[in-house]
Amino acid sequence: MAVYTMHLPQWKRNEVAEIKRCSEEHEVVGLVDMYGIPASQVQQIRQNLRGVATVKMTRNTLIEHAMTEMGDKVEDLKGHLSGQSALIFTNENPFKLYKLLEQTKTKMAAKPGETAPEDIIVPKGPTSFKPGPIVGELQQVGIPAAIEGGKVKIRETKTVVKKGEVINKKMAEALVKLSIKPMDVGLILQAAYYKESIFTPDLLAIDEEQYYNNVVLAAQQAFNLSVNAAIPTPVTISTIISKAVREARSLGVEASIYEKDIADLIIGRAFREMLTVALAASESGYELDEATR
Amino acid sequence: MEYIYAALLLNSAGKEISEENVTAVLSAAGIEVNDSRVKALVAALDGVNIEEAISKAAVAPVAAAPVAA
Amino acid sequence: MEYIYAALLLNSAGKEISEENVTAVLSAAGIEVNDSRVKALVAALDGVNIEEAISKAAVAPVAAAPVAA
Amino acid sequence: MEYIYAALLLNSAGKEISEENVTAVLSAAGIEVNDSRVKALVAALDGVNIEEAISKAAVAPVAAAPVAA
Amino acid sequence: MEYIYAALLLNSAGKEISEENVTAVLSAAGIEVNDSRVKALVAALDGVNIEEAISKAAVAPVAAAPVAA
Amino acid sequence: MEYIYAALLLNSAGKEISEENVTAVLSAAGIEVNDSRVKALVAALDGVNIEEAISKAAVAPVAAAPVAA
Amino acid sequence: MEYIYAALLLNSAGKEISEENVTAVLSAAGIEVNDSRVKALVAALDGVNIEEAISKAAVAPVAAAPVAA
Repeated sequence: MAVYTMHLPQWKRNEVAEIKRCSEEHEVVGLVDMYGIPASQVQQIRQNLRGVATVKMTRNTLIEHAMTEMGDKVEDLKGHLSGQSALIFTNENPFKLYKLLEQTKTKMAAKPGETAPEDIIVPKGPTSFKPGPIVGELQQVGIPAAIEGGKVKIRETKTVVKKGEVINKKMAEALVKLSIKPMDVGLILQAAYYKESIFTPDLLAIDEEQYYNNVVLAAQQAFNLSVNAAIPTPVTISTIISKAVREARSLGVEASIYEKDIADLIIGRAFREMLTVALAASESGYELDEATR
Repeated sequence: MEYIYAALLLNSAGKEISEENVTAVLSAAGIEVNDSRVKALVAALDGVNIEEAISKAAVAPVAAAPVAA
Repeated sequence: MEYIYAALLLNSAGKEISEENVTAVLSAAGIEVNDSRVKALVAALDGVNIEEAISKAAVAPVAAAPVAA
Repeated sequence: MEYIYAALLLNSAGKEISEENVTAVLSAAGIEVNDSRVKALVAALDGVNIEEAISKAAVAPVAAAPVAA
Repeated sequence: MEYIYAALLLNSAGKEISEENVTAVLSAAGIEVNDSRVKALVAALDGVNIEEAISKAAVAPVAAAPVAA
Repeated sequence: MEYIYAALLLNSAGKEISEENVTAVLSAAGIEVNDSRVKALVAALDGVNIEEAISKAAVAPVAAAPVAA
Repeated sequence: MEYIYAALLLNSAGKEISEENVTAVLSAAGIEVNDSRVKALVAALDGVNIEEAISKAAVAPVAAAPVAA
């Protein structure tokens, strides 16, 4: 393999060596897609990742060289390279890296022809524009603009592009004027090498809500099991006692066991029964007395 | 309410809710019985399924909750 | 529930809920009276504010609704 | 409520709810047993499906009132 | 629930919920007692305000409403 | 609740809820195991249909009522 | 759910939900551990407020059924 590198000029060989060094020094080597991310955003993202992950932009051919030289599993990363791949290195596990990259996404203006990642909503309220051709431009793309008190106002909140729809040129221009930035921009993890395995986004995308729901469910199951099987724990002992007490009371009331503690419950039940029958009787013409009415 | 309780008593004893029986129960409780009310009660309960009405009473309040929800 | 009906009948008639009275009412309804249950009933009701228990019972179903909501 | 708990204990142990058994359980707990209450308990439970009675929420509505109020 | 019933029986009789007492009550009911469960029960109840748990029992069923929702 | 979670873990892994297994799981979690609680857990779960017990809602705890209100 | 149970076991024992600890608990339960799932679990729970989730469960255990569905 080393033979390969020997044909490269020195600066390229240095670059390959640098990639190999970074790869060896980090737990995770990942590929991220830089397509369409303006330089200013890249700067911002690097800033957000500082201390956790490092992004290295270089030529794909050099990445391939380095991967080939390193061999083993990491070589499989090559299959995930795309036109605008960059390397990312971190010592966090790839799940955390994925989450981190999701969290560092920023909003950006839409370019004509892009697809709305979610419903694009224009909120009602004043704008900074003075009356002029802007009103017509906005109205043309279906944004309910109007002049009010010498200012351009949006009359009502409106969804102007639905999720998944393409944003046309005029709409894109209108959204820029209103400073609406619907696009999510960030590094998209294409694949990550970690501990002899390659992780792809389908594995790495974690539905935290699902985990939360499962934690709630597991806690409920534990609670139910503890109470239903009468296994006392500090958390459930009170509930278990309450359950036993309720069972005793229910039995007492159902079977009319005249015990002082449940006398009021038995009276209540008899009274309700009397009321129900009284009601049925009154529906058939029986005149109720004062106390029953 | 005494009249209704008397009817419930007879019902749970498996006795007929007749004028005689209602009157007997009320009298035993030392109550001065009003004949026309007894007649009205017996007539009104004729055709009422007391067991069903009672079972609703036991269940009703609980059942009320979901309805309200 | 017969015993409690008898007790409530007596109560609404303003009569004392004594063993004698309860037994008399039950007998009049043709019920074979179990002395122990009569005693247990009278003992259980001793000191119990029946009006209060009744008013709670009446309120309950309605009150339950907002909780459930 | 001791008497009811004794009945539930016997029931969950699969034992008959007889006067002897109830008395034995209560005595073991150091309770001075009232024969009449034992008899009343046994009589009240005669023919009752305990599992079913336990699971009924007959108690709920009354208890609800103070909470909701 | 036998072990819990035994504890509540002792509690309502005003007796201490000790391993000895719980074992005695369970045995009297003809239950083969598991020492570990008795120990676990007594340990779990240590420091628990039983009266409070009991008084809350009355309140609880109302909360059951969400089930239906 | 550690002991309960250990039981749930073993159950969902299709393993027997035995003293050895429960102890092994708890120890692996770095928990100082109380033999008596393990024994009590295993004894209490003997004969229990766990799937049913975990899915059957234990009646809402007391804290629920005020929250729901 | 084994992975979740293992995490909650550690949590209720006051232990850190780390890859090592989760793996140890699952292995002790005789479960063949999937490293990626462990990593995913740890990463996911890092963003979950477990105490809140548990307290939610305690307040409305009743909701268990629908969630499980």
